Amino acid sequence: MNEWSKAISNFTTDKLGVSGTYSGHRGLQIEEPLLFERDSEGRCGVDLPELPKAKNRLGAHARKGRIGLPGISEPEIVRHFTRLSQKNYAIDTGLYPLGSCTMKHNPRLNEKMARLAGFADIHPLQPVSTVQGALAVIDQLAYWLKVLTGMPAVAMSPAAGAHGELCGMMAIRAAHDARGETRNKVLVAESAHGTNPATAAACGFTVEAVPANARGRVDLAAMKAQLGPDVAAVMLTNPNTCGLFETEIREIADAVHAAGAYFYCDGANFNAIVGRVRPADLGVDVMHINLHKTFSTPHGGGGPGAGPVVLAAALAPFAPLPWVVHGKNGFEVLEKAEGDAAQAFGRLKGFHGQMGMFVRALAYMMSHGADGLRQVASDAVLNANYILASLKDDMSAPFEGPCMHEALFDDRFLKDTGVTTLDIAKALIDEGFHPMTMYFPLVVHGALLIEPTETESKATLDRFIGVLKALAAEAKEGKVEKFRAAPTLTPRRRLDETGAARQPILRWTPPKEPVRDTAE
Amino acid sequence: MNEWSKAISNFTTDKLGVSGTYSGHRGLQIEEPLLFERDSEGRCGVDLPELPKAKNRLGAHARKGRIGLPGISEPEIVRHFTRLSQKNYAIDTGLYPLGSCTMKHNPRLNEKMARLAGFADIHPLQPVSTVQGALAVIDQLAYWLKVLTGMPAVAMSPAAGAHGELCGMMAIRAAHDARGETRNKVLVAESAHGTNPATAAACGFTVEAVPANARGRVDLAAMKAQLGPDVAAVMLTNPNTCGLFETEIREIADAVHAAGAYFYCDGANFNAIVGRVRPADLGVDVMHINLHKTFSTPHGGGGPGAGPVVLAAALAPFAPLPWVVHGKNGFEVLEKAEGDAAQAFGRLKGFHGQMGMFVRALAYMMSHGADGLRQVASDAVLNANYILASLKDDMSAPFEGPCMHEALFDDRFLKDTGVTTLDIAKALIDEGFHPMTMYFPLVVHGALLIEPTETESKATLDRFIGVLKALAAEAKEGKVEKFRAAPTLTPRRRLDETGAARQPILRWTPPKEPVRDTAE
Amino acid sequence: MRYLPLTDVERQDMLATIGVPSVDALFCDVPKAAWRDKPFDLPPHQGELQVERALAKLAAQNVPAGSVPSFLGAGVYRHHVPATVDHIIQRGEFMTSYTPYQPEVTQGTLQYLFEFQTQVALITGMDVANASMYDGASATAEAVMMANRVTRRTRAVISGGLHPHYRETTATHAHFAGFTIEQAAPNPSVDEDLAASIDDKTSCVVVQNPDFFGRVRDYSALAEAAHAKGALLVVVVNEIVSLGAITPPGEMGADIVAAEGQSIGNPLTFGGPHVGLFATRDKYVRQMPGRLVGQTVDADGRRGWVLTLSTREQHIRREKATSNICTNAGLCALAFTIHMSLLGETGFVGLAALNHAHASLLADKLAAVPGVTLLNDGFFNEFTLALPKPAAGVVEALVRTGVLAGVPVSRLYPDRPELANLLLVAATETNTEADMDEFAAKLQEVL
Amino acid sequence: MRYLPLTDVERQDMLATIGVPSVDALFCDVPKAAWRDKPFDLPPHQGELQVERALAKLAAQNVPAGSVPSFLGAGVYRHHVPATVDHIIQRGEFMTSYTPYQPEVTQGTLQYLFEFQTQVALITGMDVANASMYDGASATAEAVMMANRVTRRTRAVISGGLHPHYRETTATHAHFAGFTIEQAAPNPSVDEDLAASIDDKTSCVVVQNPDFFGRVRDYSALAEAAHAKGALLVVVVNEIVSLGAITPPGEMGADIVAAEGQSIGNPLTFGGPHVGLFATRDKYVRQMPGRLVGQTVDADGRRGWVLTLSTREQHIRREKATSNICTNAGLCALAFTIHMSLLGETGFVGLAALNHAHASLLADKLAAVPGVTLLNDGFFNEFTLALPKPAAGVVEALVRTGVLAGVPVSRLYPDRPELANLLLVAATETNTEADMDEFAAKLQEVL
Ligand SMILES: Cc1ncc(COP(=O)(O)O)c(C=O)c1O
Ligand SMILES: Cc1ncc(COP(=O)(O)O)c(C=O)c1O
Repeated sequence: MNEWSKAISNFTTDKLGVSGTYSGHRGLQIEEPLLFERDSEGRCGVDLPELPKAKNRLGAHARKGRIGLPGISEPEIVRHFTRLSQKNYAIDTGLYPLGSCTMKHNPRLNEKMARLAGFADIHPLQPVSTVQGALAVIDQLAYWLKVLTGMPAVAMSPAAGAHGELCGMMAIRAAHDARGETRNKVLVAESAHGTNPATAAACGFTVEAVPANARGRVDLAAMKAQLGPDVAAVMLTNPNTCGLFETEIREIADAVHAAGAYFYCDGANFNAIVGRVRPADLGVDVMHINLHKTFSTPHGGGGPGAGPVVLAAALAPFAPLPWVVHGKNGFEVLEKAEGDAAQAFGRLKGFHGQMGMFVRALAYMMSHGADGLRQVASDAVLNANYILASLKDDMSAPFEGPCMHEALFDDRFLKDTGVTTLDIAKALIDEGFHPMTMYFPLVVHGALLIEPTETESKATLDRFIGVLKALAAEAKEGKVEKFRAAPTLTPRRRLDETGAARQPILRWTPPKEPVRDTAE
Repeated sequence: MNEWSKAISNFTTDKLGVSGTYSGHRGLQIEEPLLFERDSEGRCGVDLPELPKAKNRLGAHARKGRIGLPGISEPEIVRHFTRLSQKNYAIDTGLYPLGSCTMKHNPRLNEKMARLAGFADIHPLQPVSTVQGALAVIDQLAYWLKVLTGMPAVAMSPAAGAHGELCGMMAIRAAHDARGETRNKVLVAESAHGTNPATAAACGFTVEAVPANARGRVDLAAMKAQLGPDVAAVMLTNPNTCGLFETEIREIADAVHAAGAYFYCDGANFNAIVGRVRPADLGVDVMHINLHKTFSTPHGGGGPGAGPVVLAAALAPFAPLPWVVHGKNGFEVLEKAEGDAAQAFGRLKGFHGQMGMFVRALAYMMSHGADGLRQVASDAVLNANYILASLKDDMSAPFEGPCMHEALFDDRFLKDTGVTTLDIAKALIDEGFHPMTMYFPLVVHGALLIEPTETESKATLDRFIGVLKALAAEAKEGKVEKFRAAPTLTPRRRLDETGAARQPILRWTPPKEPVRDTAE
Repeated sequence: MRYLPLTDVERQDMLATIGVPSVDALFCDVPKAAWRDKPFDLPPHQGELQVERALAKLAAQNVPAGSVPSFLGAGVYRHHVPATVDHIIQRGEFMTSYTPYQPEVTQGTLQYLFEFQTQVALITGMDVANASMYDGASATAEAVMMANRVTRRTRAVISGGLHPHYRETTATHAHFAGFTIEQAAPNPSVDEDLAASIDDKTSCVVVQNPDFFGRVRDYSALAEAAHAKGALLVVVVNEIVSLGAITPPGEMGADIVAAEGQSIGNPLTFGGPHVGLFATRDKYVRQMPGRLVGQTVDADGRRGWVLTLSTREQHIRREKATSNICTNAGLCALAFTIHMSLLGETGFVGLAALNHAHASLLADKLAAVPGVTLLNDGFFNEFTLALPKPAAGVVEALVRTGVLAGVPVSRLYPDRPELANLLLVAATETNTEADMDEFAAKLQEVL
Repeated sequence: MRYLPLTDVERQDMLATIGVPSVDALFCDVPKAAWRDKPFDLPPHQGELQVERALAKLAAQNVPAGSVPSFLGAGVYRHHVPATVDHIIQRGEFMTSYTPYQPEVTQGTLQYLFEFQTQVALITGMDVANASMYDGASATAEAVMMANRVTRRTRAVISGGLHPHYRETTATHAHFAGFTIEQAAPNPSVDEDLAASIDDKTSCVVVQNPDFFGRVRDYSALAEAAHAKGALLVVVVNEIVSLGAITPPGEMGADIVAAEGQSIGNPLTFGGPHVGLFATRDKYVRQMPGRLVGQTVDADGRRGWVLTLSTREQHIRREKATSNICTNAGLCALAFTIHMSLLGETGFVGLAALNHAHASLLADKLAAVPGVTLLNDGFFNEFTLALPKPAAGVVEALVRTGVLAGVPVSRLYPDRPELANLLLVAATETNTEADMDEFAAKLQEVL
């Protein structure tokens, strides 16, 4: 008897219970057990070529005993994962206004390009003469990033934004070290993403928060007071995580530089200004760029990403290995700290960075061009302000004036209703929308951060706005139960996160005694 | 204002009505308007290279006025079709036991192979020297089909089963003509698929039904009585549409031949015997094979298919053009009725047949091999008999003995319950299963024809069987309302088919006066 | 075996439930004389790696049109298909679903077919279109048979400009279904006048626009002539992209349009599977072949779609059906629908303009080659050249230089020596000017 | 522009709603000095056709490993990935979804990550695994930092058999995070004994199995030695397929396993994106870096999954987090999960056996070439050859004959002349015997 039969008991011991059906399925919403519950000994989803006769050289090191992987046929595998996918919300299925994550359309052209054998089927250690096209992609992408940011250099290897932050902060420390200066403190904006302080700590810095002012920007005076000979760098995000442009950013940069520190800018929100404003013109010394946000490389389920880091001249020499450079016979790769790369601070990952993401990002840039990228920023900002203007009377906006690419609300409009930011998010799920980012940034109470991106139509925004107005009204009318119950239309309702953390079950383990076979 | 806003009124004028939401969406079940309701003038989902200067040679023939196609961006298109897809049931999402349709797993390897540039990007009229690989695919597939059926020849061009029937019946008429015989009648089994009589009629034959006997097989005596000098052919399906093997098939063939007629076998159900029994050994003269059934080529939404026709020696000379033959410099294509192909009866479609399907079918055959194909038939028959045996006491089986690849039930088990075959089908939908074929074949009352295919696991069958037992019990308990209401969990509930036929709306037309914008 | 979920243990359990000793016992109805114990003389099963190697080797024996400058048309055209199209048609919910017999769980398929029908009706300028046919050739034969039903007449007049394969397919049906066809000779040099051949036994006149030789014509007068005699005008379209640039059949008075839809959304694939388009006037709907999707409401009053007017079809009407077609070209129709919706009004019109401009450019370049004459000056994206020697040989010579030069008319009209020197040449948005110059230069060399 | 839905009319409407005259007005907070009116000096937007042409041209300047006999490994291995894998990871619901912050509408992602965690735990023989890291190198550095946290010590002992990039990555982190590492010299000829270098300040010993030179070893004794001193054993795996054939780290007493998962489900892609695997013992879970998915129940009591133990993570803990990682390798982890589930027990073990057999065959063929010696006889699918001359030159010479011969150790250890003649050679199921013979023959020629 097969584990999947047993697994049925996971959702139909109740019989016409919760699901209302015998199968546990509900029309097109189909329940699916774990892979391990579909196991049937001896079944297999692949057919391998036969084993040639050859000397076995493993001897005593040969694995003994069963691993415990389930045996499943290909048709079942396809069905398993297809069914799982249907339990997901995604950009392809609807608005995904997750603030700070820039969930924009991922073009299929980019997928096609990344799969060309010339890119997908090359080994990172092939002789460089056989990968000139790949190095050209890195070089061209680097060129676009340098022109768009106005910075002279870029480190391509970081695998994501936080990895880029690490790269940037290491370059800063290396630069100070090179000057024989020891500075151990880093000032991080109060509203910063968690990766900023975490990164600074990972580089051995102590972290000090820079407060925000009433306008949601960095408190310049306070920051100046915090600056000193022990400060290695200041980490800010611009546009910041409140979706606001740091109006005094150049004064900030000047103050940071005057104090002998470097200005790290978190570029996660670059989508708001790409093609319109160059970070170099704002006094930025180093900034990471999330290719998986601004440049639309897909990162399903949480990754992969790519976080190239643009560097000012003073930090460029310390960029990590490898470097792709122009040599006499085409492109060369510097993989050792010598020559031009003598001061490279080290290495952050294996090989040459996220080539698969590079191809996609380059295809995206070429498709948009200079004119299109400028329009990207314009439409992203326009969409966010349209939402802000349309909802500011129904919800509560903590700050005055226009926003950039995302609209921030706090939970004052829910005061005394008994309804929370979380409840609004869950009610949106029933309405067929992915919720906004909740409770971040921390500088406002019960934050709701909405980033529509430029790839959403006005009609979709109108629909979303209409629903939020209606929900806000219902909250004020005190329909608390509805909100507490939400979501009610999803494959699963609210999940017990506290319970999950109290006794963590982090993997499947074979059931002690076999579950009763309920497949009749 | 954009049509999609207008379109909202299609499902939310009711407000928290049917849908229970403001948006009309229900969690992950998202409503989607027609493409034409998403129109925004000037928007476009492609960017074209710029127009070179060139002489315009259309003159007065140039199109005037707007076509009326909607302007939609790529992100919206991806979302539109992704959402539509989510309203479908498919093999990839669950059991699809549609009798007579052989809805088996469609391997992705086959999709990958069909997309190789060497197959997908070749023009049918390229010099044959540049398409030798394509002709080799046709030749190899033909070889497999000939060996599996034991027939000496095969016509590859038919585009589907019914097209193959046409091909076969035309070959039969051509053969009679060649002998100077005029025979205008075709005997078709009562239980035959509708395409059989329709095909015979399309070839100018008059059709006479051959009755079935109490065992669900052709009534041999009756058929013999119907045979005569005016009968050109007998069309039978084997295994027949009751899922039964025609036990007297060789006697039937002998009688047909004795009467100077030909034996057309509908091979739609070849999956039951592939790799185990050769139609040639049953006395068949001509048979079509649905590559999109037995050989798993996908036919989403109703096609495409491919219906190669295997022919006995007597009919082979009449096979339609083109013929792929071995020449001195590799493969050649005979596209004219001369030489070996002098007696070819004509042509059935453009070019050389469904190459895309040929590649997939060949990949499928090579993957299974002789041993695997034999196992395919065995497992298909085993699965069907397992269902028959498991349900025969809960439902009513019209015929005795084992079945082949599909299990047929009639509606006697619903007698006096007020529940119909249709109701059972709709209740299955709520349970997450695609219904069986309903009300076909016509030889039994309220037929329920279940074809699981070999790519379903025992666990899935157990689940399906369990649900059908429970539903049969509920029907007998008289839970009529539940059945009448079903399905209740699907994106749409029962649809008004009568109304649809009474005043057909077969296309979208621009709304007379604009619908109120409900997007607030 | 990776595609088979049953294990031997399970097979034994199931046989026990059934109450037979072996699977062979389930085949007891098979006549002994037809029983074979040994497996067939064919290779054993293989893994993906091996199947891929074998098929990739065969694929490598072909010359992909995209790998060289290529100018073939004659009913199949190489266009750029956006990546989105192939991505979406491979979604399992579309690709592994079948004819939408159960509307509650196939609204996705039904809605896109309804959208497909609408798109086809819009671009052809007709009232209504069906959910697809096999291809343009079979659709043309069905059109004639439909005209026969509508007019209760059995004589069709066929233009010399109709694609030869379409002519042969129609002639084949005529021979077996027992209606007559009168075929005008193919002559690229004269503008045939078919009005004269229409009489009161004529069910329809079948013309193609642009025709096989690339000529674009106005058939309004012919439509009137046909209607005056109670006959229908059937207009065939090979290159559907042309409808973005030229007057649609509907505006010329066509009663039925039969077309090949491959150009939109579908690759060359050696000629199949492609997608047949079929459109007509409202009044003839009940004589149409093929599936039709209609709009309706569900039990809750919400808009939805269903297959409708199926009383025309074989599964209901059997020998009295309007056609024997069952499986059609659903997935290719989806590709068509997606590509067409990406194009939209501006894209479709722009694509047509681009095709015309490229062909026009190419015609000028080739006509400039000594000894080459351009036969028809009014064309869309394909035209006919008269060469100083047989076109087949020229094409063979050019292949050796790495150019797929077009289609020699003799490939389709082998028995018409008067057409032997004619070469059909097509250009689309995928041809660069460099490709064109290379073609012209090499043509000059080989002549 | 195809990716942008807004039309100018809509933009105007929206500006009116907002109450500003122009989009520029929304950028009023941008300092004038940073304001640029002219667009950037970069090419304008292009259609798919043009972008495809440009990138296909670049792709054509590379030599795909699959187009020639290829034997490179050194941390990245060319395996056959079933078509199903790439098909499913491209489903929009997977590919265009992000970190599952809202569990009610991301159960699909959460369940496969839970399945991924389980698969990784099973094959490594560990208790628990996380939802992925960037790659093997960064996972190794994180493992050392985790060991430092667990032991409250700051000195790591690193094997000479650890992949050079992993060593450099760890050393870089050590330099900046302020912990010390003691690195043994890479020496393929001696079996290093690290036990001696463990003292009471040692947080962990880091070894690789099979090691960089391909050697397979048993580290049980080292584990005991480490544990005796209160240190942890970190085992790194480059070629995850090896775990189908050799004793897993968990059975040798490993406390942390850091591995590269590319071999299962992921193409070479020039080295990225790949997927880092990270597994440990239950007792250390709260010191782990990265995301973790846990099982729970919903409001109706039905089983479901959520992200859990996030109090370890940066978005909650900020500077006190166990790591700064946020975005990880989700989609590559999905590819891993699908491929691994297709393989299952028999497939995974069979694949490993096939790899070992192919490598063993190849080793015999190459060792037979005069002047070539096989350094390590106990290996999985990769081994080290000593050549009579510098390996880099030999590889260059072989490339010119159309063979990608392997990785010269000098590519990764440029400053170690004693390793200059060493060549790392790998074989997988994708290498045919013909490839191997060609390699051997050509190697003999160029030596
Ligand atoms: C503002 C900000 N900074 C940094 C990051 C970290 O980027 P990644 O997730 O690519 O590591 C994010 C991503 O969520 C972010 O929103
Ligand atoms: C028994 C039978 N015969 C013929 C056909 C017609 O085949 P096709 O749909 O491929 O034209 C079918 C398909 O439904 C069938 O089931």
